[in-house]
Amino acid sequence: MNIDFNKLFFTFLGLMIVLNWGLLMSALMRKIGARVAKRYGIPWFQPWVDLVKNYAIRSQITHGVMFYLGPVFRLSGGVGLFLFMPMVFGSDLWTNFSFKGDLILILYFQFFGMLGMALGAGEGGQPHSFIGISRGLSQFTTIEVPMTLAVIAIAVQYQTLSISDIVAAQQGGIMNWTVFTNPFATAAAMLSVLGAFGHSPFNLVKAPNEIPIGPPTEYHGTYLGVLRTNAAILHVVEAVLFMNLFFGGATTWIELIVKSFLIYFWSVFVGMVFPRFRIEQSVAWFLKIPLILGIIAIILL
Amino acid sequence: MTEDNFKMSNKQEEEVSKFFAPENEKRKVETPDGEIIEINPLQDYFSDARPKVHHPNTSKVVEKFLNWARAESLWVLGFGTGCGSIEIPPLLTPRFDAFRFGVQMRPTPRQSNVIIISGYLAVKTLKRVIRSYEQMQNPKYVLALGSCTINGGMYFDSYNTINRLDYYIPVDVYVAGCMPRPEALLSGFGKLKELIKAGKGEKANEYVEKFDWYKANQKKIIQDWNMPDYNW
Amino acid sequence: MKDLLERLNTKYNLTDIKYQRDNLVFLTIGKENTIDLVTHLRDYEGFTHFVLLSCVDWIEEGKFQLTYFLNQPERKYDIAIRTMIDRDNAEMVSAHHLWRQITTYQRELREMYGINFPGSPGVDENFILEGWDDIPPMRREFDTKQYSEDTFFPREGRKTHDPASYMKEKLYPTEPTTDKVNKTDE
Amino acid sequence: MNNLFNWEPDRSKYPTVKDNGELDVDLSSHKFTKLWVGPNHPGITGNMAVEITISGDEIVQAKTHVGYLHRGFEKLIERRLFIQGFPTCIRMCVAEPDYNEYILSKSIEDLSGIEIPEMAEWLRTLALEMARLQSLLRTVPGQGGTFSLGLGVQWGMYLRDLISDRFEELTGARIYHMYILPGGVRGLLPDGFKARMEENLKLIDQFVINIKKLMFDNVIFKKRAIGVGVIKKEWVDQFGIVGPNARAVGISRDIRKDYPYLKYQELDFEPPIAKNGDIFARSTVRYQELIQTVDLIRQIMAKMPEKGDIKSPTPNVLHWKIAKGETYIRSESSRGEYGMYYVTDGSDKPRRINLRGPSYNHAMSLLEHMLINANISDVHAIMVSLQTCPPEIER
Repeated sequence: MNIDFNKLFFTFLGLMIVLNWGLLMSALMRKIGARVAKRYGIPWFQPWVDLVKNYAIRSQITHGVMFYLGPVFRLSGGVGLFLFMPMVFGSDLWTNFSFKGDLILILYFQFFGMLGMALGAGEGGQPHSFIGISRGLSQFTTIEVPMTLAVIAIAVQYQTLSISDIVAAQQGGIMNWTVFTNPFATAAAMLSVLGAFGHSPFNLVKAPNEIPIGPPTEYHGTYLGVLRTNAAILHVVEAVLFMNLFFGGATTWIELIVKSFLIYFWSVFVGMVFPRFRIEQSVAWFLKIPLILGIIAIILL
Repeated sequence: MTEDNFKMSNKQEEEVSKFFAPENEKRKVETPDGEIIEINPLQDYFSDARPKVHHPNTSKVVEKFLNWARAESLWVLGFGTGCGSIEIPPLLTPRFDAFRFGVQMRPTPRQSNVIIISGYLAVKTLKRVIRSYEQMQNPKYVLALGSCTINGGMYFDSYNTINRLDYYIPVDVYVAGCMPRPEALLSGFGKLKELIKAGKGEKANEYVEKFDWYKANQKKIIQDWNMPDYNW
Repeated sequence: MKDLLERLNTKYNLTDIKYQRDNLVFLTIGKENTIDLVTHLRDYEGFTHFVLLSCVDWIEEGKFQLTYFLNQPERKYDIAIRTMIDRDNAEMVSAHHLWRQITTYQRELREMYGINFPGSPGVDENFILEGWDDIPPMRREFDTKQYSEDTFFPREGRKTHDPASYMKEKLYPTEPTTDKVNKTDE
Repeated sequence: MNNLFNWEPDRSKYPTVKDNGELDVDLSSHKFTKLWVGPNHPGITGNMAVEITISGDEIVQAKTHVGYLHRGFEKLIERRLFIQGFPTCIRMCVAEPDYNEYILSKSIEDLSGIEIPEMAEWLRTLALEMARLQSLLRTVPGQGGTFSLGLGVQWGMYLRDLISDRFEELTGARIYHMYILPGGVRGLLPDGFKARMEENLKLIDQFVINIKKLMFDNVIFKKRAIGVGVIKKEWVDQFGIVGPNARAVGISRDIRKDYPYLKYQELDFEPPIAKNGDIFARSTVRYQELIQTVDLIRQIMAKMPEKGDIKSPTPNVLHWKIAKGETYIRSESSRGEYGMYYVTDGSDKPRRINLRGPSYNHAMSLLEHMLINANISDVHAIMVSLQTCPPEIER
């Protein structure tokens, strides 16, 4: 077995870029939110400080083995998603370990972290945790339905299950992007991305001032640091996934940063002006509008 | 996935727990009701363990950097214990905007570092405050608001409010006034940051060192003590 | 208001009638007829809004005064019905079946004054205090300052001095001071 | 007669009721979860707790726990002089301290027969309406905040701080004003107060438009608020519901109209009313009241005289004795009827005071009743829509 150390190095470097960009992006989003509320907002380096602070907490308690493993599963879900995601199109170094058929794997990895978290937070024994978990799993299941429909529509449209190929098919002008060639699938996916990012109106997993703060209630210190690291990675990688599938991918890091920012901003923008759904309303909503859009996208093929 | 896959034999389990953490061994304890039960700390949520002193990092440079991070990221427990909590919302909104200084609210004691005792403490709340305080992780800081926490303030003769907070939990910074304005609170946060950066924010360890004294004081006024002595 | 009281006077033995304002009257009735009168007012005179149930401790006479405040929303009357009960073994007929909130008032009175309301739901549960083992705190004989000083750790106040003698002592330290006042503030 | 009172909630659904009337809630059966909402919970209004038992997302049992803020005010004021009660009593409810000041001062004046000058009445009316405005600026967007619509809260708190500034000019304090004292008020309006107040009111006019777009025209807000937390009309008398909560059911009860005090007779206003009695109706009523309060403050500032006597002579406050008597004074706070029962016995200290706060009924018996069969997501929303304020329950 020969290991490509060059590839490994660049993958690790990519992970660091994604992590830092994710932290900066969350700071920027919070600053934008603060400005809308006429506040100055947090300093731009606040997420890094929070992360260092969390890792520097001296004492830690445990509730059992699964409690340890919950954040680890979550992080491996995020990193796994990253590993199989081609970041920059056309570059051999920044495509990570993507291969033919990685689309299926990525859909799986999206769910993986959630499940690991469910096991870990469930062992925490805090009622808010498992209420949040049950909400999160049921919502995520319904998000997956329109999302999978949209992905199937694209896979059929481009006759491939490889993300790199899908990006390649969209090159050569803005009109080749899926958002214009297959608007219904894009609409379905962009609505389900609202749920995936977990901002209001679909933030009922964490649901501040209802079940504060859902699954991570018992997690602290290093556990929380791991969870926050994962969140930073996951947000960027999910934005990159949607960028690759619908918005023509990125040929440079700059393009990736701009596009992932805009995709993430879309969910923050909606969250700023809409209150939160109840869980049954959220499930019903996902099974109505995005699902119908997804089915139309399938039918139109 | 069946449960058996994960299950170790009892002997294995004991060895593992002895290796990792001796305080996680099975043992017999006396509950607050006087009943004697056997507990397995890895599975049961019952603790009679005394808290431990967590020493600062031996490297001074590292500790200085970590203290800077701790000072710049103060996560406050969202627990409005008294009337001072009316000034917390203005603190987080456009006029005063404490987010600028790295002050953020957290809803759970596990994740917070600072607990603001906003004014007088009724005995019933004191019990909850002690629980919340003990559930917070080291290092942790206490910011006491208002004259009621210093000497009882205008409730000096009340039968239900405590007079001196520092007899029950260690206090880092007092903010005087009734009520203190948000500016005073911000200045209190500034003072707390100075203390942390200077390495003086070790009150959590002081609580551990004087644990018996604090517990005796707490038990003197909390009549029905139906919880373990220390809640992590 | 006057005609209402005349009507009531024919049925009940009302004493101590006092008009505090045109639409607020205080009156006293015996302990046995109180709930009867309250029910009558609610059912037949339209006093549908229950305002307050309170207790006054007349320790000198050895009595508790219970005050039932009723309000007639249409004609905007208020009636306050006083009834005297004994301080020792204080007990009163429960009125929780008339208005829902009376349950809460009775829980409070039970805890704060030690008045028993047999049959009222949850009347013996803790309401405000937790694990209280002294005499009920709102009774007049309970000295809250003494209790506070005994229980909580009072911080000594600043030292106060009598200005004249203190100045004298500071300025002329050789002269012996006679009336040195050195008491502590509350 | 008793069967007219439909007190018991609908128990036709899970869980089953035992023969002796108790609910068959067995926690060890793993069908139910016990959950404490509060006291350490960011969603709770003040420092109180609701102990709920849930089955799935539905609440089958609820119980309110208070006492976390008990300071024994009524006991403390019993051992203070009449004038010493005045700085003490305002701390009874923090959200609107001026109402405490007013009812205590008015009680003392009522019992000792002091008439206050006209200018003082106008200033008192102004202070009370400003306090109501402050409170509503917190509650109206706060209802959106319960559904995670934090933006309105931020805007509202900014304007509330501006009104705090006006209070600071008028009284010298931000929260505890200690402005209304027995016999009158403490000071006249400072120079330029009206102009600065008018500037702030203009900002609030703009805010009112924005908050309507943000909250009341919002699809999801309507979805969450309409039909949730319904108060039935017949409950109003059974549970002693007052204020905006009663007006949202369609029963017009407003102390300012029914038992006019201060200068409310000379002001032109009509309390807003809604029909349905759900969360949306209650927040609409509060929203209309916010608009109305702005209007009332403008009316007061236009109608009040420029100068005048602000304090009636009172006896020497250190040796002030009031003859034996008792009275009940009520006023309309933003939560509803806010009253005080005041008993004197001829000495220099009151014999007994008793505060009647609206939350006493709303947060205890009514909330426990309303939460049954509600969704766990709506606990906080229902609590805020009732505008409960724990310090006035336990004093």
